Amino acid sequence: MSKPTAKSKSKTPPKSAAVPAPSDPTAAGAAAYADAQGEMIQLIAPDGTVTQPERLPDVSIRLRLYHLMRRARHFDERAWVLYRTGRMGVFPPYGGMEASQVGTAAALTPDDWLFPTYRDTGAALTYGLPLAQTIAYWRTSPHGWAMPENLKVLPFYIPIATQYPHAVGAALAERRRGTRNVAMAYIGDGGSSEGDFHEALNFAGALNAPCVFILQNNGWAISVPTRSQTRATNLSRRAEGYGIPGVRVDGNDVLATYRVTAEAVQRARDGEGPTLIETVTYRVKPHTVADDPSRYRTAEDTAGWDARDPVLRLRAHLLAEGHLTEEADAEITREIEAEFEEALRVADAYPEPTPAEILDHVFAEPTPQLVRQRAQILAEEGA
Amino acid sequence: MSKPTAKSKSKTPPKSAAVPAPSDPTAAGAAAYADAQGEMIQLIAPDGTVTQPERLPDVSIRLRLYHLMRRARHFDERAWVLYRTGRMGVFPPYGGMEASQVGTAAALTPDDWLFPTYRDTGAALTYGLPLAQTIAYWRTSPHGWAMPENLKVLPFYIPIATQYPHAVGAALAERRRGTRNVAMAYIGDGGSSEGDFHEALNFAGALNAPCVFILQNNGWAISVPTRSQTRATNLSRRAEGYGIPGVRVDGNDVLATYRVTAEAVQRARDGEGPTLIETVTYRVKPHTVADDPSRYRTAEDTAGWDARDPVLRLRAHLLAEGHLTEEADAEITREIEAEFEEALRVADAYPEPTPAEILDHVFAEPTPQLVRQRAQILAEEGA
Amino acid sequence: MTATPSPTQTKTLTTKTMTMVAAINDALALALERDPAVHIFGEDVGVMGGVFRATDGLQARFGAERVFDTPLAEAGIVGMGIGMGLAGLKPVAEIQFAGFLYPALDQVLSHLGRYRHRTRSRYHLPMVVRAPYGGGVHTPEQHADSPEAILAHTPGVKVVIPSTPADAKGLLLAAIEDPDPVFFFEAIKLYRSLKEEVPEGHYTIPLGKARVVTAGDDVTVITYGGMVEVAQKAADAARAHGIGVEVIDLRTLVPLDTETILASVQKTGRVVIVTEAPRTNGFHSEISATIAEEAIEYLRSPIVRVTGFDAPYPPFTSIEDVYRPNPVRVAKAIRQVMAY
Amino acid sequence: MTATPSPTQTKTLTTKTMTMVAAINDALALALERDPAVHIFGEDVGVMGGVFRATDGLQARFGAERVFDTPLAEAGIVGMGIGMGLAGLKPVAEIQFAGFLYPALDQVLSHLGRYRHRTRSRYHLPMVVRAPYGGGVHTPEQHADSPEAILAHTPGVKVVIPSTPADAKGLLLAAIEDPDPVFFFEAIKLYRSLKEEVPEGHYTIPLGKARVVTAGDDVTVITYGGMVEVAQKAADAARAHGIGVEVIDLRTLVPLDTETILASVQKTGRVVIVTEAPRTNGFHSEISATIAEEAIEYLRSPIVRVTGFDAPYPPFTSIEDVYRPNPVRVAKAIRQVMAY
Ligand SMILES: Cc1ncc(C[n+]2csc(CCOP(=O)(O)OP(=O)(O)O)c2C)c(N)n1
Ligand SMILES: Cc1ncc(C[n+]2csc(CCOP(=O)(O)OP(=O)(O)O)c2C)c(N)n1
Ligand SMILES: [Mg+2]
Ligand SMILES: [Mg+2]
Repeated sequence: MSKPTAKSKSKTPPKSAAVPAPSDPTAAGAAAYADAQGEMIQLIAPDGTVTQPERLPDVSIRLRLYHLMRRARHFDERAWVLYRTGRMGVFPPYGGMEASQVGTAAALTPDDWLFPTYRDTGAALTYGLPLAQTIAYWRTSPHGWAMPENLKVLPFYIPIATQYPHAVGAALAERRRGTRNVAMAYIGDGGSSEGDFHEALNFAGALNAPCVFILQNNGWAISVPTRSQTRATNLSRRAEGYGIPGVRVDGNDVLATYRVTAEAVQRARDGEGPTLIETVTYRVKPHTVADDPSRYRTAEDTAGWDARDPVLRLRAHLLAEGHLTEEADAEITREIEAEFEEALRVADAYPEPTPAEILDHVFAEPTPQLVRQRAQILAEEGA
Repeated sequence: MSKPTAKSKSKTPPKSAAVPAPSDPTAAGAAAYADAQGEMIQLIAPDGTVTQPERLPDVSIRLRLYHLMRRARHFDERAWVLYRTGRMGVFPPYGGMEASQVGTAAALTPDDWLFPTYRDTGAALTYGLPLAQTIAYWRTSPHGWAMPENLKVLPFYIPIATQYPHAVGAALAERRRGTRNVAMAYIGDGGSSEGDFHEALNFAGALNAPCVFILQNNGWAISVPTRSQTRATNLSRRAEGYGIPGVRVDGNDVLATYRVTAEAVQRARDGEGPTLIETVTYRVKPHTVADDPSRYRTAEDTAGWDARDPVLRLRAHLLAEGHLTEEADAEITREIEAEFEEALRVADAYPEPTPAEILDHVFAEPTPQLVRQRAQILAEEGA
Repeated sequence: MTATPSPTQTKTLTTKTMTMVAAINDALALALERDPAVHIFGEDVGVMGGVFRATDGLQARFGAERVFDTPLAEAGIVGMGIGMGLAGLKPVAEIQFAGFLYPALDQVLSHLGRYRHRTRSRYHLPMVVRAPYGGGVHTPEQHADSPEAILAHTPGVKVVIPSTPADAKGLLLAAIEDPDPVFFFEAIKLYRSLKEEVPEGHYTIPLGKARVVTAGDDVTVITYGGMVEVAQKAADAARAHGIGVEVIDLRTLVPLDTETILASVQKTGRVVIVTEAPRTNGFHSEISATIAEEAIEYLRSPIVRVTGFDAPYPPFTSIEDVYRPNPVRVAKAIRQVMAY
Repeated sequence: MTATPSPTQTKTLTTKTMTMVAAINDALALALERDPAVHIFGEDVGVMGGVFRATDGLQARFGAERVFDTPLAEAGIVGMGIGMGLAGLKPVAEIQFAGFLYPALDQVLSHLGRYRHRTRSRYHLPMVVRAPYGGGVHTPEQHADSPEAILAHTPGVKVVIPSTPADAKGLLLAAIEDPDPVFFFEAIKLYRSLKEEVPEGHYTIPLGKARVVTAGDDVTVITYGGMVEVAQKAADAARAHGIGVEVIDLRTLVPLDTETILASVQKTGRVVIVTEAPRTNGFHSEISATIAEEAIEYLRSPIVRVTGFDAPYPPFTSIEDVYRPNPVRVAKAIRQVMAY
C-alpha cells in the first residue's frame, strides 16, 4: 500500500500560523508516527512530566497554547454561568477537552478553513472567531451566524457529520485555485458512525484534498458510550481503509495534539493529502448545559479524568520547567477575564433582529413568493 | 484491539449447506488468515496447480462448485444471446466473476439470507433462486420479483449499497429470534464508497450481527477504475475500522472464496459477528450488455484476465487431479443446457401482467386513493 | 382543550391523566408487552429513555435486546429496521428529531415504501418510524423541521400525526399493528403542554379517519398535529364573533380521509388549511388541490392556506415564533374567507 | 414541435439543429469556457462523458481538474460541491439518475438550501445539480423517478426543468450563472427524441418565467419537462375538435411564475395540470392550490390533475407505460373540464 505517510516530510514551513509550526525538522515528518498508529501519541504525561522531549514545540508555542486553552476554558465556564442567569442559550460545554480543540485549531492560519461542530467553540475561538460573535451565536442571534469576512470559519454544525464532505470540497477548491490552504473539520466519536464521515474520508483520499480530519473521541455520544457505537477500539485505524494516514493522540495533551496536527497540516499543504487524527479525550461535562448525565452514567465512569485535565497538565509542565510563574498565570487570568467581559458588552449591544429577517437571505434575489410573504409579515407588524 | 478473529474457530458445523462446510477442522479457524490480511488468499493458482493443499475443500465440494460455476456461466452466456434477440432485458453480465459469486453464495443454506446486487445473478442462482424466476426478473416480469417463499433472497438491488444495512437488520433479527442463520450481502468496489457501506459494517460490528459482507472488487464502477474510487489499495482493511475481521481473497479462485466464506459464515453462526470479504476479481465484460467499454478502457486494461478465468482454473485443477474427465464435463454441459432451456420454457409461459397491477401491492389494504386510481386504470382498459 | 378519543376496541373504561409523551410511552410499553416481535431502537432510546423520555424505562423493563441504542447513523437505523422487518420483526425506530431523518431518506424513498410492491407482497415492512417534529419550543437549528410532505409524497408509506395524548396512544398502537410502514410524527410542542384523560390498556384508533374537533357551519379549518391547538384557539375566537368554525384534525395524511374533508366543505363552503411546514408544496397544497378537484362547486371563497414560509425554520430564537402560524393568523384567514 | 426559445441576451443569430442532450453539452462547454470557477463532477462524467453523454468530450477539452469523476457516493458529491461553493467555485454536479439523488437529500435539505440563510449571505452556494429524471424509456428499477416536488418544498433551492433543447441550453446557462443552488432535472425521454434549432453561442433564459407553448382560450394545461410534449399532443387533438387549449410550460417550479398561470386561468377558467410524479402531494398540488387561492373566482370547473400514481414507478417494463400520463389521459381531462 503506497501510503503518503511513508514519504511525507515537511518540505516547506507553513505560510503563517496562529502558532508557528514546529521548528524541529527532524520531528516534523509523518514517518515518526506512521508506525505508532496503534498507540496514542503523548509528549507530556498527565502530571506534566515530559515523555518525548525531542518533539516538544518551542516554548513560545507552549505558552501560546496555554493562553489559548485558558481562554477557551474561561469561555466555557462563563457560558455556563451566563446560561443560568438567562444571558446565554443552551450551550454544549467542552471543558476538559481544550487540548483536543486548541492544539488542533492552533495549527491553522486564517487562510485555512475550519468546520466546527456545536461542541467546538474552543476550536473556533482558537482559530480566531471573535469572542463577541461567539457569544452571539450561542445566544442564537444572527450576528453569531454572519461569520467575519476575513476568516473561513463556518457557523457551528448541528446536523452531525454533514460538515465532513464540505471540508473536502473547500480543500479541493483551494487546490484547484492553486493555494496552499487547507481545510480542517471536526467530528465526534458518535458522528464518525455516519455515512458522511466515510464518504468524506474516501473522497479526500481519492481526490487528494488537503484536509485534516479531527475525530474527537470523548467517550460519549449523548448517553451512548463509544464502546456501544462501534466494535473498533481505535478509530484512527479507519484511515487505513482510505489509504491515508491515521494518527491517534492523547487528546488531553495539547503539545501532542498540536504537534501531530501541525504535521498533518504541513503534509496537506505540501500536496500529500488528508490525515485523520483521533484525539482521545473525555466529555467530563454533560452533553449540554441542559443535560443531566446522571440519567446514563455514574461517577465511576468519569472518575480519573479530572486528573488528566489538559489545562492543569500544561500548567504543571510550564511551572516545573520555569516557563510560567504564579504571577504570570494570574496576569493571564486578568487578561482573559477582561477580554471576555469586553466581548460580552459588545455582544449585549448587538441589536435584536426584526421579524421580517426570518425571510432575508434565502436567495440573492427574493422570489415573488418570498416578496409576498415578507409583505405579510411586515403588515402583521404594522397591525 | 480485541478482534473476534483472534479467538475464532469453528465450534459447530453448519446446520446444512448447499455445499457442506469444509471438513478439515484445522483449517477452519479465522486465525489462519488473520495475519494474512495484506495478502490475497489463494488455494489454486491460475493454471490450476494447488498452492495451499492443506486448505482444499473436499472433492465433492470442488465438483459441486465446478458444476455451479458452469451453470452460472451458462446463464450469463445465454442471457447475452437472448438479449440480442429481444428475449431478455438489459442484463449486467458477470462472466469471469463466477468464483467470486459462486464460492461465496455456496456457503449459505436456504435458511440464510442473500442480498444480491444487479451484478449477482450468479450468486442468486447458486443460493437457489430458480432459473425460470431469474430469467423472469431480467425480463422485468413481476414473476421475477415475487421471490419464492422457501428462500430468503431479495430481488436484485439497483440503488447501490442500500442492501448492506438490510442485511444487518435481517441478521440481527435472526439472532433475536434465536436461530443460527446468517445474512450475506454483496457490494461492488464502487458501492463500497457509499455511506451505507460504512454504517452497515459499523452497525454489524457494534450489534454483533451475524453478517458476511462480500465486497467484489472487479476493478470498475461502470467507467471508473477502482484506483480512482479510492486511495486505498486493499479494501478488506476497512474492516479494521469497525473492529471486525477483513479478508482478502483471490476472487477468481473459487476454492479460496468458498473456504474463507464458509469460515466467515461459521463465525457468524457461532455468534462471533460479521466479516468483510474482499474478492479481488475483474469485470472482463461490459457494465451491461448495452454498454460499450471501449469508451473508457483499452484492451490493455483487461489483458491478462482471460488467463485468470475462474471456471477454466478449477477445470484444469480437477482434470489434473483426475476428479473430472472430458466426458463428465460434456455431461455437465448437456445437463446445464437442458436445465436452462426447460427454465426458459417455464419463463416463456409466465402470463404477462395486466395494467392495473402497477397499483397492486402498495399496501396490504389499498388506500381510498389507490382504489380510485385503480378504477381509473380499469376504466381506461375497458374503454 | 378536551379532545374526545374515539377508541375502537377499548375494553377498559378507566382513564388516566397523561401528557402526550406519557401516552406514547404507554403505547410503546403495551406494544412491547403484547408482541414479542416489537423491537425499539434509535439514538439514546435505551438507558437514557430518549431525549424527550418517550422510551423512558422501557429498556429496564423489556431488556436491551428489545429496546436498544444504535450507533449514530440514521440511514443505518432505518436501513437496519428494513432488514428486521424483512425478517419478520416489528421494528419501531426513533429518529431523534424529524430534521435528522434526512440522512435516512434514501432508505425511505428507495426501499421502505417499495418493498411490498417490488416483491409483490412476498415481503412487507411492518415498520414504524417515530420522530418529534415542528417548532414552538426554541430548539436549536434544524430541530424544528416539519418534513411530513416529503413522506406523504412517497408511495407506500403512511403518515400519522397525532394532536392529543389519547389520539397519540391509539394511533401509535394502530401504526405498530399496521402491516405496512408508518411514519409517526410527534409535535414537540405538544409533548408536555397538553394533558388529558387517556384510556388505560390497549386500544387503537384506525389510520385514515380524521377527527372533527369542533363542529361548525361557516368555515372548515383543516389541520393536524401541533397546529390543531392553534386552529382551535382561532376557532374559539371566531365563535365569540358568531362564526361557526369546524376544525378537522386529519390525524393521518396517508391515507387521507377525503370523505370527512369533503363533507365539511360541502357544508361550509369555506376552507382554511393550517400547517407549519414551508409553504411551497407543503401538505396543505394537497388538501387544497383535493378540494379544488372534488368540491369546487361548494366553495364560496378561495381556499386560504396558513403555513410556514419559503425559508428555513429560523435558528434565531428571538424571532423564530414569527415563522410558525399562530391563532391570530388563522383568525385572520377565517375572517378573510368569511368576508369574501 | 417547434418551440420558440426566448433568448434574453443572445448576440448570435445562427442556429444549429440539436437534441436536448447536445444542447446541454453545449451549455456546459460554454460555461466551462467562460468561467474558470465552473467545475463539473459526478459519476462517469469524465472519460466516459456521462451515461447519457451530456458531458461527452468535456474532460478531454477542459482537463481532469475541471471535469472529473468522483467516487460513487451521492452525499459525497453534493456535500463536496457545497464545500467547493463555499470556497468560491461554481460546482456543477451530475447525479446519474434523479432516483439516486436520495442519498444526497440530507446534504440538500440540511445545507444546500440553508447556507445563505444561516450565514446571512456571508456565504452562498452557486451550485447546480443536474439529474436525468422521469420515465418513458424503459429504464431499470428506480431509474424513472420524478422527485422534483421534494426539492420544490425545500426552502433555498431553485428547481428548473426544461422541455426543449433551446430552453435546456438557455436555462442551464442561467442556472450556472445564478448565485444560488439550482436543481436542473432533464427528462430522459426528451434527451434524444426531440431536435430543434438551438442558437449558437451564449444566451440565457431567465429562471422564473414560464413559456406559453400554444395559446388558447378554453382550457389551460399547465405542465413542465417531459410532460410538455404529452400535453401538446392532447392540445392538438382538442384543437381538432374546436377546443382552444393554452399549454403552459412552467420551465421553473421555483421560482414559480404565478403571473403567467393566473393570466391564463383568468382567460380560460378551466385548468388541467399534468405531471408524471406520484399523485399525492406532487408539484401539481402546489399549482392547483395556488390557483384555488388566487383565482378561484375565474374557475368554471374543477381543477383536474393528470399525474402518476400513489405507487412506485413500476419496474415491470411491459406495463410501466400505464403509469405515465399520456395524451389520451390529458385529452380526457380536457374534455372533462370542458363538459363540466
Ligand atoms: C444527523 C444528526 N442526528 C442526531 C443528532 C442529535 N445529536 C446531537 S449531538 C448527538 C451526539 C453526538 O455525539 P458525538 O458525535 O460523539 O459528539 P459529542 O457530542 O460527544 O461532541 C446527537 C445524537 C444530530 N444533531 N444530527
Ligand atoms: C445510488 C446509486 N448511484 C448510482 C447508480 C448507478 N450505477 C449503477 S451501477 C454503477 C457502478 C457500480 O460499480 P460497482 O459498485 O463497482 O459494481 P459493479 O457494477 O462493478 O458490479 C453505478 C454508478 C446506482 N444504481 N445507485
Ligand atoms: Mg462524543
Ligand atoms: Mg465494480
